[in-house]
Amino acid sequence: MNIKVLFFASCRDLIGTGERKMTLPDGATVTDLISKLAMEQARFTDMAPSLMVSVNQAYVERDAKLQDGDEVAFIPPVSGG
Amino acid sequence: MNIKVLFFASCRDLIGTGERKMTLPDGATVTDLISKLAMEQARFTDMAPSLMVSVNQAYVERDAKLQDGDEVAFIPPVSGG
Amino acid sequence: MAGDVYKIQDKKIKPDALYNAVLADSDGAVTTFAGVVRDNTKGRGTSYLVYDAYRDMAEKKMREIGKEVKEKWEVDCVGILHRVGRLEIGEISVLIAISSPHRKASLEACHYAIDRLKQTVPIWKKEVWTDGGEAWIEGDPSALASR
Amino acid sequence: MAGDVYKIQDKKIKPDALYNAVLADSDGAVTTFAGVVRDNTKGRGTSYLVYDAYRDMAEKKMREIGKEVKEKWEVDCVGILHRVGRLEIGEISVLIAISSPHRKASLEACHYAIDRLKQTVPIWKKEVWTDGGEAWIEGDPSALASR
Repeated sequence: MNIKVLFFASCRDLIGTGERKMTLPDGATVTDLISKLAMEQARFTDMAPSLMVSVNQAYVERDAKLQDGDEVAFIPPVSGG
Repeated sequence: MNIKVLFFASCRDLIGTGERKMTLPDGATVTDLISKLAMEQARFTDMAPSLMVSVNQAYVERDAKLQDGDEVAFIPPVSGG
Repeated sequence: MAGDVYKIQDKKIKPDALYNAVLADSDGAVTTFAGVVRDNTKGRGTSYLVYDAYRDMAEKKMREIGKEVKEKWEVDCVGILHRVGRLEIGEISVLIAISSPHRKASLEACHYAIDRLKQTVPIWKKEVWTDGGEAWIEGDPSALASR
Repeated sequence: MAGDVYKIQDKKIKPDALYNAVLADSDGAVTTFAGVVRDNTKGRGTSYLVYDAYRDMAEKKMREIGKEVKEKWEVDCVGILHRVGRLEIGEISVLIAISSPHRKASLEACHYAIDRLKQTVPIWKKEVWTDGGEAWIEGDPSALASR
């Protein structure tokens, strides 16, 4: 399946882009996506525990299953206001 | 002694004016002033218990002694805002 | 440049009338409260309001509220305006703006300031209703105990 | 005419930008909170800020805050604006305005709304300091638990 992945703030700086198209096996979870990114960029492993994840603009847990066409975002601790 | 007496809102309507010059014997208190006004306008007796009194723009108790030149005000329960 | 403002005025109050007055470069927050003439009181239609004030004392009591606020919270500047005379529906009767480095102080202080104003500041409201009746509104006399 | 507003925007926010939007004839109170770019953080001089947002989700979360507010308090309208991009000292980063018939609801709801915004809305602040350093600021991660 194909998904869109968004990165913001410090996470965007680490990954080097704000948006990526990625392909994952059917049935993959948020944890699987994190593992894939961590293999590409080791420092993502350190950052991941502090990140919230949203799927289609709603916060989800790590075991959430992804679906084709999903918009996934990695959300560092927010600091708006 | 001569004092200036101010009336506001419902109290002004009752007395019929917002400001009066009044003469009181030396040593007179707020209570004495209230008695004098109540003799002129009986309904002031009913209103007086709900009024705060200020002398020179500071709230005072009923036993406060007045002095020549004082500015005394009768202050119904406030309703600003 | 920023400073305190305590004023009774006849002319219309704009919602941003105090914003620039209270804001300094070291402030991170401005909380503003506007009291507005509502079109009804408990369902009875309001035509307009008339506010009366003991002007000099009212400004003095507003200054005292500003002093209390600064003793209780880390705020920068306090502004309080209150209008008198005839006010139409939708017009601002009272405006309070409080600046502070951090948000909590200005939010709490603004709430406190309007509550105190309604207790201690010698200003009175006359309601004139659409049914032709009118009356001076009296606040809670027990509030005056905490003058 | 009065209505809710939830918007992420690039252009400058004026302090009265939401006032008329949220005010109806039946309202007696409007509380407005402005978050402003301060010239320092714990004494370290700030040069300017950059705000980044997940725009669509941020507006969605702001709408959710408005809904929560209306469940908890008797308020009329809720307006929330947040700016993104580069902001200079003294400029408004966030503006919240809440109208209600009676003052307590708008005051409490406004305080709640800015606290919630800082917990749940995906917006981030980068501080650029006068000493040349810069960093993305991270909020309290525990706050995210109460998303």
